[in-house]
Amino acid sequence: MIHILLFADLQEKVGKDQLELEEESISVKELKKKIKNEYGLLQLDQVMTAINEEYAMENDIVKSGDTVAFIPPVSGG
Amino acid sequence: MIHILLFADLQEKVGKDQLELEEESISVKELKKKIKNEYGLLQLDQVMTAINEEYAMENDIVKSGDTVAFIPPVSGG
Amino acid sequence: MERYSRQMLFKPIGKVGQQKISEKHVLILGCGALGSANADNLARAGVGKLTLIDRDYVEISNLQRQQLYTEQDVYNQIPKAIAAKKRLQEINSEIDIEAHVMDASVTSLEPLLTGIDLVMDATDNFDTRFLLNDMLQKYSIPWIFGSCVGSTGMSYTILPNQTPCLRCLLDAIPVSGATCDSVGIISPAVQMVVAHQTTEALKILIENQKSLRTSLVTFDLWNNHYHMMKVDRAKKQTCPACGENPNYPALDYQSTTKSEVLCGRNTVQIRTSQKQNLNLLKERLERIAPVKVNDFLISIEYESYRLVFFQDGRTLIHGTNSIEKAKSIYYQLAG
Amino acid sequence: MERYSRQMLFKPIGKVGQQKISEKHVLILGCGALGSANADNLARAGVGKLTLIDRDYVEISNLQRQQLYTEQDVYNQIPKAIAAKKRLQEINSEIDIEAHVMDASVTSLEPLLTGIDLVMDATDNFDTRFLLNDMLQKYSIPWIFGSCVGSTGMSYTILPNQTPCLRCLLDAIPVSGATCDSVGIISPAVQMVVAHQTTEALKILIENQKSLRTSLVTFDLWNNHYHMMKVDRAKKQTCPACGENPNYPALDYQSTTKSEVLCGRNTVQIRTSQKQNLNLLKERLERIAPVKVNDFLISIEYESYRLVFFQDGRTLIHGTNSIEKAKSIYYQLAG
Repeated sequence: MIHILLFADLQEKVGKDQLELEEESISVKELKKKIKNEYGLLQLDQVMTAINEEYAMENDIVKSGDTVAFIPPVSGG
Repeated sequence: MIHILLFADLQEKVGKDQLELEEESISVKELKKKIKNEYGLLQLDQVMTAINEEYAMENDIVKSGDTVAFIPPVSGG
Repeated sequence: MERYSRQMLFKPIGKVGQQKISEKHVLILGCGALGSANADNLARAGVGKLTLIDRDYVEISNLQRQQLYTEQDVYNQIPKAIAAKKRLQEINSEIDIEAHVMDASVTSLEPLLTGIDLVMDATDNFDTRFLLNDMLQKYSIPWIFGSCVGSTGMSYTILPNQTPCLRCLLDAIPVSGATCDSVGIISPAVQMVVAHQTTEALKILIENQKSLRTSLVTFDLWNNHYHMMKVDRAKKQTCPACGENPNYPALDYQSTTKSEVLCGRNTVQIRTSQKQNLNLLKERLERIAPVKVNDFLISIEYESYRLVFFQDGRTLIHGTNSIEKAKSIYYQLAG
Repeated sequence: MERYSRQMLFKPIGKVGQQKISEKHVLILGCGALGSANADNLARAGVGKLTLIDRDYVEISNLQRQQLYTEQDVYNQIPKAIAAKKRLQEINSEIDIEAHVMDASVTSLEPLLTGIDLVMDATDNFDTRFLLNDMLQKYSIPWIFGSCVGSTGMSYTILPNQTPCLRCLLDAIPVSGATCDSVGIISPAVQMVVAHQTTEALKILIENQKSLRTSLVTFDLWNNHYHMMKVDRAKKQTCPACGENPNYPALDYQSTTKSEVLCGRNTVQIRTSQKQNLNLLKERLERIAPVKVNDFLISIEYESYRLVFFQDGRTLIHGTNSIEKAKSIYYQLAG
């Protein structure tokens, strides 16, 4: 089980602020693709990703038990 | 190993904001007593205690791997 | 409504929420650092009516963190509640603001609670917070606890008959927390508390219960800590304020904090129901000035005052005949 | 120094720290919500000199969250930098404040960086943030990124030649973040960001490096989330701003955002180096007003303006001949 936190406008599109995904092991890239397709989340092309509170690259691997946060940079000020 | 977070004026007295304690299992009451004696922390009589981010009572048991936070109520405003 | 357009664009609020906000009445107890920032936010957000209460006037050492005040308020020694009201009306002339320069007690607060939807805690001591706690349980009014000192602070939302109350969390603890006058404070600690308090206030005002924070937040901005503590377990059936047979101890005459001017002595006596832990108090006060101590009392000179703390909960404040001034000094030092 | 007594009582600052704060010069880029609150804090904290920059004037919809301004500033249409300076001097007449009503560009910013110890990011768009990023890497000046929208926000401290820079974190991302004008904002989101920014600023000003936050903070006050992300891994040797062979792309003429008034058409053209993702932009703009769309462009009517966005990064703003006004509107909508 992968635990996913959604911030800012991702929440609204998905309708909740957290997701659970049944996966043993998946790359950040694949994970994004999967969620993007399922929820029509165009914004996932424009997010930072953290795995267990650490900055992650596209090819990093997310494992069951990990918490992934998708953080869209907001620009207001 | 028990991980301990210190807030507000507890930090200053101890000289750091975190402690590690080698214990398998200990009650909140005993844990406080131990640290109070070791660091002369009178303030520990006046703190809230959280075990793994949940409110704890004096007789609750802390186990190795748990994170304990001692939260002194501050009164400024 | 152009004024609130960005707030209405925020989906959980919207037009319906904004309408509700404009119909609500919030009481803010204390117009110091937390009170200033809370009042500023809520006036800008368009809360229909605000009641402000404070016993003090603006001093130069307030300007570092009390965002409603200017040097002019210091020069003119304006009471905080009055200075706050003036600034807030310049910010928003469309809302109703009532200012009371007074000390909060059972008898002075009670008449002001009629029609209040929410109380913001911006006091600087736990005596008054317990008074608030018991009173608002009795009258079923939600309130939001907030406090700060140094680079730390905390906030917690209390709903009568629902969440654990402040007594559930702290009842066994003889509370005399650290104060801004003993260990100092940086202004962002204030704003961090107020950011949490105001958000909770908006949720309550638009009646969005499900988003309410159910944990107590503590943070330390200097050391980069943020901690949320779930508190459901703390709710006590036997709690004297929110339990099954409440007797609201803080509303009982015996246990309220009493103060009296001692005739001809330029001295005020304050008597709290809690005994003082003199050792701990001594440690705190030593940061401010030299402390004289014996087995029965400790004393300290502070500004033009001399304070003598007795173990039984009595304190003498020499150098003033004003109960308001004496209480200010007392809570500044003893929390 | 009585004014700063509570701040000096805070041990990590003390008298020595206060002295350092009083000798420092901070530039605040933007006097909107983040800029107002940052400037308010830093002026109250006693920073020796503040430079304020903003291109805009105060409007009624700003009052909900921009804490330095009043209704009078709106009626008089005062430029934000000027209105901010006036209020700040009333708060603290002992510090030096310089206000510039101008659009931030390579050429306008460069001369103002002399002697600057720290820059606070209070801009409302990533074009300007990348400009800041590259410029401050080049001149080795620390800065503190901040942004907010809805009930969320983020903050991150950037030290040249040390931490990952904004490009390291975002370079691969074609950034057009959500804006306050598209999804709204509540004022506590502003204060929460500023609480973090100001704390980091104080650490830098007193030269207390070891306490600096090394993670990027994100939060959502409405949904009760707080997230710290460690970013050490993000530092790239090949980064064009902070890597081994920097070429500071944002300082290159080709890549800077250009704007020009189109003669006799009451229209301004803005050209950014980034292509627009029209689908995503459409989704965002639809919250504000009906959007017309075809394969090559999308258009929207907003207030008295009509904006036409082209895929190649060009935008036409019809209804004004003012480059400043056009940029304000553009960044309000497109981030």
